[in-house]
Amino acid sequence: MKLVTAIVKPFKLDDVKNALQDIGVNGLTVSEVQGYGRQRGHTEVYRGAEYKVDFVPKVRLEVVVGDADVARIVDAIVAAAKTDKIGDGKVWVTSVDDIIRVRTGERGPDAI
Amino acid sequence: MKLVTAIVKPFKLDDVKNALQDIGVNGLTVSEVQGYGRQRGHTEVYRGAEYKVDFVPKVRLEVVVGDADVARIVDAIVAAAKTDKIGDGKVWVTSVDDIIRVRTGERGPDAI
Amino acid sequence: MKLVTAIVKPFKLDDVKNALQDIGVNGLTVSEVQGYGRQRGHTEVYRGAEYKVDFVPKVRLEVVVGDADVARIVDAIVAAAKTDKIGDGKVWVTSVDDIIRVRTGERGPDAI
Amino acid sequence: MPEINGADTAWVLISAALVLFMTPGLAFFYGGMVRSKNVLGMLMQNFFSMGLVSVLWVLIGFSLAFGDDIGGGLLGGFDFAGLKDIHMGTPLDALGFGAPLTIPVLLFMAYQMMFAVITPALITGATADRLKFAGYATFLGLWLVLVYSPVAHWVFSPHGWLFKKGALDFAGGTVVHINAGIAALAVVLVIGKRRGWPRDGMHPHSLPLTLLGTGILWFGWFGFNAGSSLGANGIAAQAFVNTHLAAAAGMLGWLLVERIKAGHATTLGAASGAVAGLVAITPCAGYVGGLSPLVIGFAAGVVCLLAIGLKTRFGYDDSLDVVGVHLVGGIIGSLMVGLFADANVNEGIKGNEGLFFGGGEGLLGKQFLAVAATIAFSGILSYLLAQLVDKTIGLRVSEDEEIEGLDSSQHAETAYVLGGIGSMGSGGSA
Amino acid sequence: MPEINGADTAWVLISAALVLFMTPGLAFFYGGMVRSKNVLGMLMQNFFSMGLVSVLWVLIGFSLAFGDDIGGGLLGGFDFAGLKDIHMGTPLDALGFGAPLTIPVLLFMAYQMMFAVITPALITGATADRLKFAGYATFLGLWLVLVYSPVAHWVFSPHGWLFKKGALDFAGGTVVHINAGIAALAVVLVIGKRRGWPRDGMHPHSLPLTLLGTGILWFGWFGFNAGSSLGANGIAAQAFVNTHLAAAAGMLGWLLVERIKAGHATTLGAASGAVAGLVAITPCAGYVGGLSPLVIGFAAGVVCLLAIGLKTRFGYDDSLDVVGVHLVGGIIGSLMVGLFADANVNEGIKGNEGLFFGGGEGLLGKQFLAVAATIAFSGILSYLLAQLVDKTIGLRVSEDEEIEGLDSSQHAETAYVLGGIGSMGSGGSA
Amino acid sequence: MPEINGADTAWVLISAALVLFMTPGLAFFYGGMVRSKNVLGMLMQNFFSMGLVSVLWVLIGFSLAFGDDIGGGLLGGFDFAGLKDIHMGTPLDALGFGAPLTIPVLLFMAYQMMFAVITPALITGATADRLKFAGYATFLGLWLVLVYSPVAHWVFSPHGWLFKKGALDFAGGTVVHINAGIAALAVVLVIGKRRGWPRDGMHPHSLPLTLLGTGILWFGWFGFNAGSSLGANGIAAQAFVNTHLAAAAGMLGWLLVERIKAGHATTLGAASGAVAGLVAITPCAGYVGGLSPLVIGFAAGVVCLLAIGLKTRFGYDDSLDVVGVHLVGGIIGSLMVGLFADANVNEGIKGNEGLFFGGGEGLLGKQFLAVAATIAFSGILSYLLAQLVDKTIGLRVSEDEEIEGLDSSQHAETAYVLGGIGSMGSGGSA
Ligand SMILES: Nc1ncnc2c1ncn2[C@@H]1O[C@H](COP(=O)(O)OP(=O)(O)O)[C@@H](O)[C@H]1O
Ligand SMILES: Nc1ncnc2c1ncn2[C@@H]1O[C@H](COP(=O)(O)OP(=O)(O)O)[C@@H](O)[C@H]1O
Ligand SMILES: Nc1ncnc2c1ncn2[C@@H]1O[C@H](COP(=O)(O)OP(=O)(O)O)[C@@H](O)[C@H]1O
Repeated sequence: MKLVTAIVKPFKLDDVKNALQDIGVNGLTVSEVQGYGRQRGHTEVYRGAEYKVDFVPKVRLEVVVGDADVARIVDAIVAAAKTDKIGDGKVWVTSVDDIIRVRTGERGPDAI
Repeated sequence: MKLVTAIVKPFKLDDVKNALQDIGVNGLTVSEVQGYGRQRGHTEVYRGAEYKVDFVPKVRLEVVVGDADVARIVDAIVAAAKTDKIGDGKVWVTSVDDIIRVRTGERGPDAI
Repeated sequence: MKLVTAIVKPFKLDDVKNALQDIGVNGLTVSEVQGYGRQRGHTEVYRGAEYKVDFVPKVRLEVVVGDADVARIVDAIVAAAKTDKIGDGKVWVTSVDDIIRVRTGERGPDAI
Repeated sequence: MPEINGADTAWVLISAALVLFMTPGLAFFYGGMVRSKNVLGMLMQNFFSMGLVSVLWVLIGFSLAFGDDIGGGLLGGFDFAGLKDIHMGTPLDALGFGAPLTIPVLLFMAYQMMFAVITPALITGATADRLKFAGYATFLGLWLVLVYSPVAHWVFSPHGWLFKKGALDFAGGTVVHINAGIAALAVVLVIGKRRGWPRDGMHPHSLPLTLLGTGILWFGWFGFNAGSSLGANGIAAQAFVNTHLAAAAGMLGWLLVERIKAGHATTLGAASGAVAGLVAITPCAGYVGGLSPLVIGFAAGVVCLLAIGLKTRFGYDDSLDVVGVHLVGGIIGSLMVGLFADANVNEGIKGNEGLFFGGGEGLLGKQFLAVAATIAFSGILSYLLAQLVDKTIGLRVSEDEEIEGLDSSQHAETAYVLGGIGSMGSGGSA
Repeated sequence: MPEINGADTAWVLISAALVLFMTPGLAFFYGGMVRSKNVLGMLMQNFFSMGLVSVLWVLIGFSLAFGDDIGGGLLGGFDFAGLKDIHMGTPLDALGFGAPLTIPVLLFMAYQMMFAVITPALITGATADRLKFAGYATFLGLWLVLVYSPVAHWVFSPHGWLFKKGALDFAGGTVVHINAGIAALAVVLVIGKRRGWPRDGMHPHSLPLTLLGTGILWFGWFGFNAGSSLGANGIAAQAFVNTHLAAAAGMLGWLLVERIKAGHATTLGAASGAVAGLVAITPCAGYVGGLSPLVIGFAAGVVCLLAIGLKTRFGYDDSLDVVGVHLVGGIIGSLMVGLFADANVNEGIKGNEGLFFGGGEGLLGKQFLAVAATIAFSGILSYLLAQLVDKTIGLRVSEDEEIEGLDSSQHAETAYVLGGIGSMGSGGSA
Repeated sequence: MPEINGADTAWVLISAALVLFMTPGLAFFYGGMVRSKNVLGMLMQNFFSMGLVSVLWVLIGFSLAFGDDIGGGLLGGFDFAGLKDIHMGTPLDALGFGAPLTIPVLLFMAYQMMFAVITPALITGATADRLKFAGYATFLGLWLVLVYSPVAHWVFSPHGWLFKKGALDFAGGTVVHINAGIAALAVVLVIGKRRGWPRDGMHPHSLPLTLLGTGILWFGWFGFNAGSSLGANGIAAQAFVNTHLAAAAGMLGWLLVERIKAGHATTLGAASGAVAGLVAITPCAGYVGGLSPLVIGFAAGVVCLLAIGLKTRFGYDDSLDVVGVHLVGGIIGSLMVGLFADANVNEGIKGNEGLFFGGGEGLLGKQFLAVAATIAFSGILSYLLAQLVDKTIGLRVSEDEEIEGLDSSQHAETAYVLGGIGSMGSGGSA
């Protein structure tokens, strides 16, 4: 199994979630993160002075999936999260040795 | 070494933490996440209209452990987090190449 | 490629980020986490009674890097995050199978 | 020669302060309902009215509203522009009311100023999350002078044509609520919906902030309604009681329907119902008595909640329901005057009682007229002003700015930095 | 024939508004102390009292409290039910006070209404995080009519038996604080502890919100105590000074003990100590002078903090310490009247002075009686009412609902949506 | 024998309450601007002043300020220490003002107490994020008695040397704003900069909280300025109008410069500009009229924003710009009196008019003197007191405590626990 981790723009979360739902993903975990990258942060004004804020709000998705589904899922995320503007984010894949469903104790693919 | 990642119900965090303490785990990292899965979100009412909220608050634990301890730790988490209700969460295990303790520069198992 | 994950003290984030910038890292993702470890939490007073808070605020950095850069990057983080006080945190390394840049669809090292 | 009455002055002084306090209250009431990336934009739009409108009011607004009539009771002249002839020595009968004021004319001007400040601010609830600040500021100034002042003249000035006709509006059902409510609809039709509405939820980002606003509004409304008696007297007491009871009944009415309709009584519902009741009682406050405020408030709570459904049916994005609450609530109240106005409460209206209290349809007709005139005038003019500003300066932000949020795109600020990360901005060049 | 006094009317008008403002203040004071999943539940319980209690008050509560006595000074009749005979024309001596009122009777009714609103709201601090809304709403209505109105009659009405006996309660030490405090204990005994108490910390989710509530309460308390003189006079000034000094001394007392006991002076301690001082001075406000308020407030700050320890010792979950602060503070204040009441401050009590100011034990005895009677009556009746509601509608939420939190389970809302995620609700069907 | 005037009493009662409410307002204004780990520390420093200063004021401060002069108009005596001779029976001419008071002397004492409470609290904005609580508490008490009381005596007491000289300060330009502003600079020079300043951004953690504070301050300032007429009269009305207009113009001035300078009009700018205008109008409020307040407020808004740049140039960390806003704004206002004071507004100053209103440079000279004297006395003494406390108890926290934040290190509390995790504290030992 694989863990697909995606960093996307917050306002794209809904689209990504729906895209994954459509291809049968029935579970994922998201969290709020701050990103630093080519997309520069914005400038803030504080009592007439300007400050550079380096971080940009992003959303982080984690989906554990069976090996067979990785490609489809990555593609779905990329397609849904794309705005063609800098800062669209990254998707990376890592290997998962095992996964357990707490409620049932099921292990491996069945636990997803 | 392995990284054990667990998604559990927030009100179970204390129990899980204590269970891990009891079996000698002396470090872990937690964060607040939102989960989407079989456990459907709840419905909210906004000025007489109803809205479905898809995400459910969860807590995410990360524990880096020695290979030998993985099984015990996973079991301890599952046992402590279980409510037998849908939405209890997942635990997954990934491999860690190396770990360093910032303070001392120790590497590998000693750094845990 | 590797994913370097670091748990550091919040007030060190700026230093770590700058250190990574200096060695040419041009992207990373951070999030707020709570840590439990040797560094004991603090005590709070609530209407004359004392309570122990077990968790300590930490910041979590994730950087996906090419295999060649791992060592330099880990060292840079450790050097920048170090205060020699307990609770300085951990840095761990895991393997990344693949990474995609959402905007361009680039894969692998080019996507970093 | 008439004398200033200290007690009346004390009461109107604090009432004016209370009405001023309502605008921050409104800012929080609205601000809590928007998403966190737009809260500063909302607060700014409201606070800015305290700045710009106040200055315009003394320079020209007050004069257009309360200056000598330029004809037909349609508009006041420039007599008082720049506070000319409005100072400590101004005779108490200078404004031409039937009886001379018992408070300094300067104080009357200040009290009215607070009404002028909050009225256009009410509009910002409908246009939440998408106004360009420069465009808003321009619209705000134009609207105050060209829409608010004339309507205030019609109804509040003794020279106004509706005032002369005998239409009753104790504290601003037409001038404030209908006026702002219809303007809100007009502007919304010009700028269109928020991106993603109605598909996305757009939940309130901080209901405690909204409840804070509600508490301040309720508190300040005593100054708004009971202060409108311009004295510390029995009518003030009656208006005070009516205001409170209508708010209470409005809350109960809204919650009841919500519980039946959606299965839950919500805190936002409690807040919204109370405001609906307060809106509806505003024109009635000094004219009705007994248990009438319970009927008026309850009706407003129920009807306003139902009226909110209209926006989804007709597809206009009245984001925080200014139309549903202020336009509809204002109409309810203005017409209720025609039913419940009671000469035993306010002998000043003898011969002009409401239908249920010995009067005929006469008053009700005048109230209809006042409502219709305000809707027509304010609706049309507000629409044209919005179009004008939109075509020139631009009244709406770009899509990117809307996605980014008003706080960052319009004001270069972040509302909340609760964790460690966001505050790590560096540099700083004074 | 007695005349309305404008100055007194102005002062009581604003005082009534201030007291109303205290209920939102209380909501934030409590709301900041609960966990974020229960804050709306807390705010709702308080705001709802502004709705339901106000309506019940005019329909029946005021009449039971201030109507002609039905015998023994135990309860008022139905004379004023539905505001019958309470209107602008009501003669100023209609309520039977020794001297006729100098303000409209209608205003007196409104001022008392605000006391009726906040008193039951005080109870919600003890029952935090676990009340079922429908059960709470029912209890609230029953308690107001069956417990609050009678006790108000005893002490505040000239026909009341404690009033006649000469027991002194300037602004509600017994009627408001002891009454609510003992009721809080009774309800807590019926519904039991919060899940996880006392093992889990349950830290306040927003102390700034609690401090906001504290600021509003302190501000509003001037209307509560100084307004109780029902006029803009020397006694109002004295009550104003006493109120402020007791709050200040209460804060210092609490912080001192906290610093000694736990090593730190906390902001919650500053807030709690000030409230303790305000509670204790309430019955004394118009009867004591000089530096007495410093003694009274300081004592309250110290004793209330120590009294809070009782709940862990005896194992009742008085969640936000209503018993420790309002019951204990109310008792302290009511008895302090028996020690510090000074006829030079309030000549109305000549012959009924406190022990330290030329009186004997006489007054102290009456104060004991008033305290005991209130505790017995309110304690027993509140317990029975809570049982009744619990057995029928249910007064406590299920365990799942408690874990989920009141905001979501009772009101289908989320208090804060600060990040992007939570607000991603979809659909929406008006 | 002079009589208490009810109307004046009613107005000063509510004004005193409004001024008290300003201190929580200030706490939120400042609290929102600091980082979330220091917000409780800031709130505590302000609320604590409501406790400690109030007690010290009645024990000694009021007497030193308004007691009979001990010589040269420099300081009052101990006549009124512990409220000796200050009670309900105190004759209205006891303080030696030209005309006897028309309100209870006890109320005058209370009204002045609220000024004493907020003035030292103003200082805390400059020293944000690094004061040790015990050291702050000590400094607060010493400063109130040794710095505030004398300056209040000079200017507000009829026996004061500046009062006698004819320097004008209607509501505290010198006593409150310049006094606190220069003290802030002095303390900052003693304790040094925040760790990381000016390199790190240190963004405000909650601008909505800051705007809440702004709303409360604006509201309360009506009591501060219009209440200073000590009566419900024409001058109160004029002061009310001036206060509001200066705030409005200050907001516009600040935003204009900000927009030009940095490209955006910010909400913090709107708040800051309004406060700058309010500060500047404070000494002028009862002496100027017409459109003068617009000029005064606008000038303050522009100049204060520019003045803020000084701290980076000179490298002193006046964290929340107390120097830039209160010292500079206070100086602007105090000098503006010398230009705009108008005897038609306040006949009491006939023969002492401002330069633009028929007077010569006479008044302007006196104003310069008052400004200079206050700066010299308060600046030097505050510096010495800060040194004294720093060398003994310690006035600044350790670096570790500063990194940890004041909330946790000084008060053992956490301001916000919005998610589930932080609240998982366990144990709890009452
Ligand atoms: N090497 C990296 N490791 C981890 N996260 C990264 C890395 N590079 C970029 N990111 C994340 O992806 C987001 C977008 O990257 P950015 O360089 O701004 O735009 P783009 O991906 O379009 O080139 C960043 O905000 C950050 O959260
Ligand atoms: N495939 C997945 N990848 C990552 N997280 C998941 C996945 N499936 C479920 N989760 C997480 O586990 C939580 C519980 O899953 P859910 O399906 O609701 O209940 P259960 O695990 O009892 O079947 C979800 O809220 C989500 O946070
Ligand atoms: N085994 C672990 N797995 C995951 N995170 C850990 C682990 N041990 C420690 N941490 C994280 O590192 C932080 C610092 O660890 P701690 O033991 O307190 O200090 P140190 O690393 O200096 O020994 C903890 O707060 C926690 O967030």
